Amino acid sequence: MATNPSTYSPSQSSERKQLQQQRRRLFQETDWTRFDGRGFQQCRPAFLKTGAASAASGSAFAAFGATKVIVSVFGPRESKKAMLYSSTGRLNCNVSYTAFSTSIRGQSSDHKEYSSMLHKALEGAIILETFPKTTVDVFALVVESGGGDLPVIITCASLALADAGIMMYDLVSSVSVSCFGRNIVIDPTSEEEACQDGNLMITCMPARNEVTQVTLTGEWSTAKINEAMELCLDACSKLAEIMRSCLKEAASAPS
Amino acid sequence: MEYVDSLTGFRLDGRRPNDMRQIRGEIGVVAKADGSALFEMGNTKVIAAIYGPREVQNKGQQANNQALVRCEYSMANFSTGDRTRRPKGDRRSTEISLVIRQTMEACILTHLMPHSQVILIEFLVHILLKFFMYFLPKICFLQIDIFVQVLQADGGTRSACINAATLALADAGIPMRDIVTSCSAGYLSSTPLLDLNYIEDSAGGPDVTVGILAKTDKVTLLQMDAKLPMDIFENVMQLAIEGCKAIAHYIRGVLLENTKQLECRRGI
Amino acid sequence: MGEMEVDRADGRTASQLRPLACSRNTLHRAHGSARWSQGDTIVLAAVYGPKAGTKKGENPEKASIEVIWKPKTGHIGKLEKEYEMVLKRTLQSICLLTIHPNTTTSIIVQVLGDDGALLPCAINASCAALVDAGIPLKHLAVSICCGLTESGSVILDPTKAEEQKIQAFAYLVFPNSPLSVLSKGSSAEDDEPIEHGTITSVTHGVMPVLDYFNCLERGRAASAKISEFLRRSLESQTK
Amino acid sequence: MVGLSAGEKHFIYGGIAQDLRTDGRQRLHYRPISVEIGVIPQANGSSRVRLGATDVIVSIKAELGRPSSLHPDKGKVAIFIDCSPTAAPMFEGRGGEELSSELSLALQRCLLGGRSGAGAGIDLSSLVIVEGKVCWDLYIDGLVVSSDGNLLDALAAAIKVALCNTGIPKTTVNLGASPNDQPDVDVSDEEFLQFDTSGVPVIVTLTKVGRHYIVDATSEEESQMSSAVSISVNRHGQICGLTKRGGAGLDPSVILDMISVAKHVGEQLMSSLDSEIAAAEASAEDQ
Amino acid sequence: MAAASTAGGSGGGGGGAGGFGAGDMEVEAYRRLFPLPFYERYLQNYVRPDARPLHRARDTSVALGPIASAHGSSSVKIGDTTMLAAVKLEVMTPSAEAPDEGSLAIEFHMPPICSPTVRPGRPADVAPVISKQLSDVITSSGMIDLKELSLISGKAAWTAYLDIYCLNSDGSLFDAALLSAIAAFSHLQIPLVSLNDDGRVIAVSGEQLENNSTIELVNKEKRKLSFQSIPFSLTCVLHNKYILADPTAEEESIMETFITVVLDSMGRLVSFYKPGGSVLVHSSTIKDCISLTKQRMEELQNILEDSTSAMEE
Repeated sequence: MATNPSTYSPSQSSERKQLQQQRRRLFQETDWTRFDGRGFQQCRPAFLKTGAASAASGSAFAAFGATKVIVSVFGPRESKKAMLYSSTGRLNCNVSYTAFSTSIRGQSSDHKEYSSMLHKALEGAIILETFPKTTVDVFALVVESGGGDLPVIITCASLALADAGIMMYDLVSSVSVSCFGRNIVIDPTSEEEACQDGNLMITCMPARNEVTQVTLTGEWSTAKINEAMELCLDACSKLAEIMRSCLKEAASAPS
Repeated sequence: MEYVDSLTGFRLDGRRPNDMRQIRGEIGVVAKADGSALFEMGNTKVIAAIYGPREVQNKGQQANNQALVRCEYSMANFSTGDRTRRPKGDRRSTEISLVIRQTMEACILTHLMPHSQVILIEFLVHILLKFFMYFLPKICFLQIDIFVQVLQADGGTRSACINAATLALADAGIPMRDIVTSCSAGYLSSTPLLDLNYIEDSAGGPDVTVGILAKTDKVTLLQMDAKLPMDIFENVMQLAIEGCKAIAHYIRGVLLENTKQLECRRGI
Repeated sequence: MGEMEVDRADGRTASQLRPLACSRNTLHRAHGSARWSQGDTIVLAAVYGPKAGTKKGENPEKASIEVIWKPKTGHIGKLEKEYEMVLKRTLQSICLLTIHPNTTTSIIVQVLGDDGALLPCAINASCAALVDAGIPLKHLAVSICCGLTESGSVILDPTKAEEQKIQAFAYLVFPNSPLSVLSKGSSAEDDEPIEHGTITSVTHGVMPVLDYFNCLERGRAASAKISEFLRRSLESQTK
Repeated sequence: MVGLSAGEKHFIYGGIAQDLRTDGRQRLHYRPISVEIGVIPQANGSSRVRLGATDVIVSIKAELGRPSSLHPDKGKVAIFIDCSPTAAPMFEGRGGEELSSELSLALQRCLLGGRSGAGAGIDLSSLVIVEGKVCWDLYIDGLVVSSDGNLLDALAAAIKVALCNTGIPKTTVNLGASPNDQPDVDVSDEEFLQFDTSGVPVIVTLTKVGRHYIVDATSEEESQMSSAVSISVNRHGQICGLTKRGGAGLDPSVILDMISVAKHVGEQLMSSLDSEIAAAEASAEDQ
Repeated sequence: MAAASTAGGSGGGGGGAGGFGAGDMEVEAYRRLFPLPFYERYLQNYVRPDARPLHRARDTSVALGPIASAHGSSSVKIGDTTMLAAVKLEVMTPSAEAPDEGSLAIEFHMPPICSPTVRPGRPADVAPVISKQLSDVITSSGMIDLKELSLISGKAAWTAYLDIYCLNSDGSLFDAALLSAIAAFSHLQIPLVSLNDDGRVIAVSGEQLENNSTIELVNKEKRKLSFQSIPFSLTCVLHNKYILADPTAEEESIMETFITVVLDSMGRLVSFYKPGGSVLVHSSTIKDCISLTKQRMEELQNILEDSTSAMEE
């Protein structure tokens, strides 16, 4: 194999940089159309399916536009390390990317930041008291990354947990918005994420009207936060409806 | 490079060959620790914190009939001129951790606290068998953790860490045989030099680090990583021992001052 | 094609093996050890165990076998992982695993020299080391490498240079069992005697199916020689 | 880490409910903050901030680097936080890594703005020397020396103070003959440029204990929290970042409420920091 | 064939289970506790618990192009075993020894989602072994002519990175991985490239071609790989005299002897892999396995053809 470092990937060139700068300029304007033809407040088509991997206790597959995620849930099972006794169960999360998930190859493997974010987003929704001394493992694999990865991972993981029969207070759904100048754009793609001015991600339990996780980057005024949060919460509850119908469908289907 | 000016006999930083850098010790810098101290030798600045004696955390490590002493040495990212990315866990840190641990272990009266007997009262409530009360003597082994953190490294971190650890152990009230102090000396430009700084240390000449038990005048630590004729080595080592004694004198002063303040606060 | 026609760099005939050497109990700390060499391919195997307990995921009702491969230089890679796996499965099939349930036996294989046929050499060394450690075995196993040249003839025990030149080769492991502890009954079910069976086969390179059978046959014939050598060297050292 | 008896827990809850915490503070009061600057001489800027028994040191080093291809007109900033085992024995070995990376991430989120660079607390374009070629890489290293809760606020304050103290060396550029060459940069030893820190936000963490939320929680109080929201506020009252810790869910209206409280508290914190910085600078000049 | 005589040939488990009639215990419990006797009861009737005859492989499906961002991709299902493979091409300078050849880099991954036994941070033991076997089989079978991956002799050549992810593991991993690798390579569409002014190779999009007809393409003809011979594999587990083709994970764990045969489309043997296991494998068994693989090869060829035609429609 050639070990010469003079490598390049065919799609990465100076043109692309220019394109990105153009886009950034474009995003600053008040009126533009999104590249996939969506409106600002329109989410990508969501496809959800449970039971993607039979080896797991529960699993789910989610495809939001180009973002494709598989989550498997194992357990409740024996805790890996002989940890101290715990009257509540433990949750263990891991997020990894495939080698071909992003445009530049080889940036794969474990994603520590997302693993801990996933943990924080889910732990408030799971009734840990129902499986004392044991661990539930939630493993996510991002097959293709097309923007808004973390919200898709969280949504998919909550569906997989439901599929595995883990007790939860409510389904967890998650949506993010990007902010460009004065515009707020829901469910951004990775192209949009690359030039966003700010991002707000909300993870919530819609039926309980509780936010389990929220992150915000960039500079926001309170009014804009208000607007963005409302948008996210609305989308979250709609997403939860889709999740619910997906679960109902799986339950009613002949096994 | 000339490390000692041939005319004046002064070193690069203006010291004479057997001058030590300015030293400063401060007790109680980490509020949450059981004992802590800051020690400065010139620009070298380290913090030591003691946690314990407490129950052994890792049962596999417990030693019989004596307390377990552990030590971890870490360097802050900003402690050296160039940024280091790995603050701990590399070979050098592991080696220094071991050196400090062995040195401090020698002066701590570990046999005085092999284990303590804790009477645990456990209530076992059982619906069918009503009440049971157990009195279980439980042996719990003890460990003492010494954590040293280098804030600035300018040569002689090993010695500074040991001095800081001594102060911190005293602050934590751990019974010790004696106070251990440490100082280094080198041999550059045909002159024995006391308390090398970073530039002198990285000159690659011999560097003798000595640790002594001050009262009994016993050497507990002696390290050198170069070749040196026997008679010169003795001179250099003697110089380092003198340095140790000076530090011991200072440390004793700091401890006395600290005790006086404690007395004051308690109103004795 | 006659075997004399093949030209080998070291002047061997096609079915001639390199000189074999085996010494046992070469390490003092190990429970059993052996050094096996075939020409310049030299492997040192050490056996530790049986130690109490098995790793998680292993069947506690049986003894567990663990193989650790130490290459001559550098770190362990995919090739070494494959060797470990093949070696482990091969040794599992010759050990009487039910005698020491819930124990682990570790075999550490240190490569001292690699001049072709490395895996067979390691298998032979491990087998001798297991005997040295007194681990109960069903029977001995002997391993051989058969190479297939471009012209379609079979050469045995190729050197590294030959391995790189030839079209394909097979690592084969055969049982050595005329004096096996297995009762005759179990092999009576089948028509062929047990020593005609194959324990392990790993091949590299493309070959016609018929040539594979040819390799099997030639390997089996040669394995008798290695068996004989192994038995002799074991007997001489037990006396 | 913090083992509390039922009585102690009750005491903490009760105190917070009655707006009189165990150390005598009210719910929205910070502990006394003490600031030192220039504690690390070999760094370009450094500070030590003590918030009660929480003690952090931040050092800032500037090194020459290359701007990223995506943002040729901006310098780079990297934030690393290290939790020293002196602060707590559980940070021993690799035990502090999880918290360290969590703190680093939260600070990056609050200080560096969005992906496009908008809303960054640190003006990255002032770090560029030659566009697309040379820029300053700012390494912000934080060390937690002693920990008694509210590390994030203390670290953010320390970074703000350290940035005020940071001098970036003046540079003179000799452009190479062809535009593709890497230009020569002379770094001055004497002249330093002061850094514009007006946009650097502070972080206010609101910790929910029982039904109320408090600022600047001690580690005892943190052990009883159900969730905590860290909000970064800048001088213009804009929100620059937000992260949530703790599993329990929060009603969206509570979050909005917290944001407005944080804005108010952040203002006070910022002014008290400003006066502390001024005092520290004055005392540094005296010496 | 006297089915009864074979039941006694099993290990100790067979004797222990003798006391339990099928009616004494729930079927699932019996299956968990005494897996070998459970299987033997089925085997006596030449059928498996999933209703397959012994020599039949599970339902196999191949879908091409599931990963839009890759140059070639496929997903393969053999029963419940699911593989996802994607090929990405990158331009590299070829090595000095082979200036007009490209290179292949094949990696097999078992992410923690695929099986309860794989934990994050610690790769499965078998993953590197299967990785190695796949590279060996694909390189030695000569399926891909590395010269077809060359762009400019000595200057530029493609490196094909094939990453195979096991999404669900239920036995016969190697077979599924090899099939997905072949499918991904057959779906591979090599992008058009041209030389820019600096002499560097750059990608050309269809749009640019229309606008600018002066672009000189380096690889106008070489858009698809032509396969010399395609390797196909079949794994069988052996138990006494029974040969079970295409085992599930359960079968692989109960029966210890397994054989993987790889044949190429010209009928030559690419690999005969039998790591350890029972000794009683004779030439007749070997011949049986090889002929089963031949049958399987025909099935797989049809499945591959169907998937390609489904893609084209």
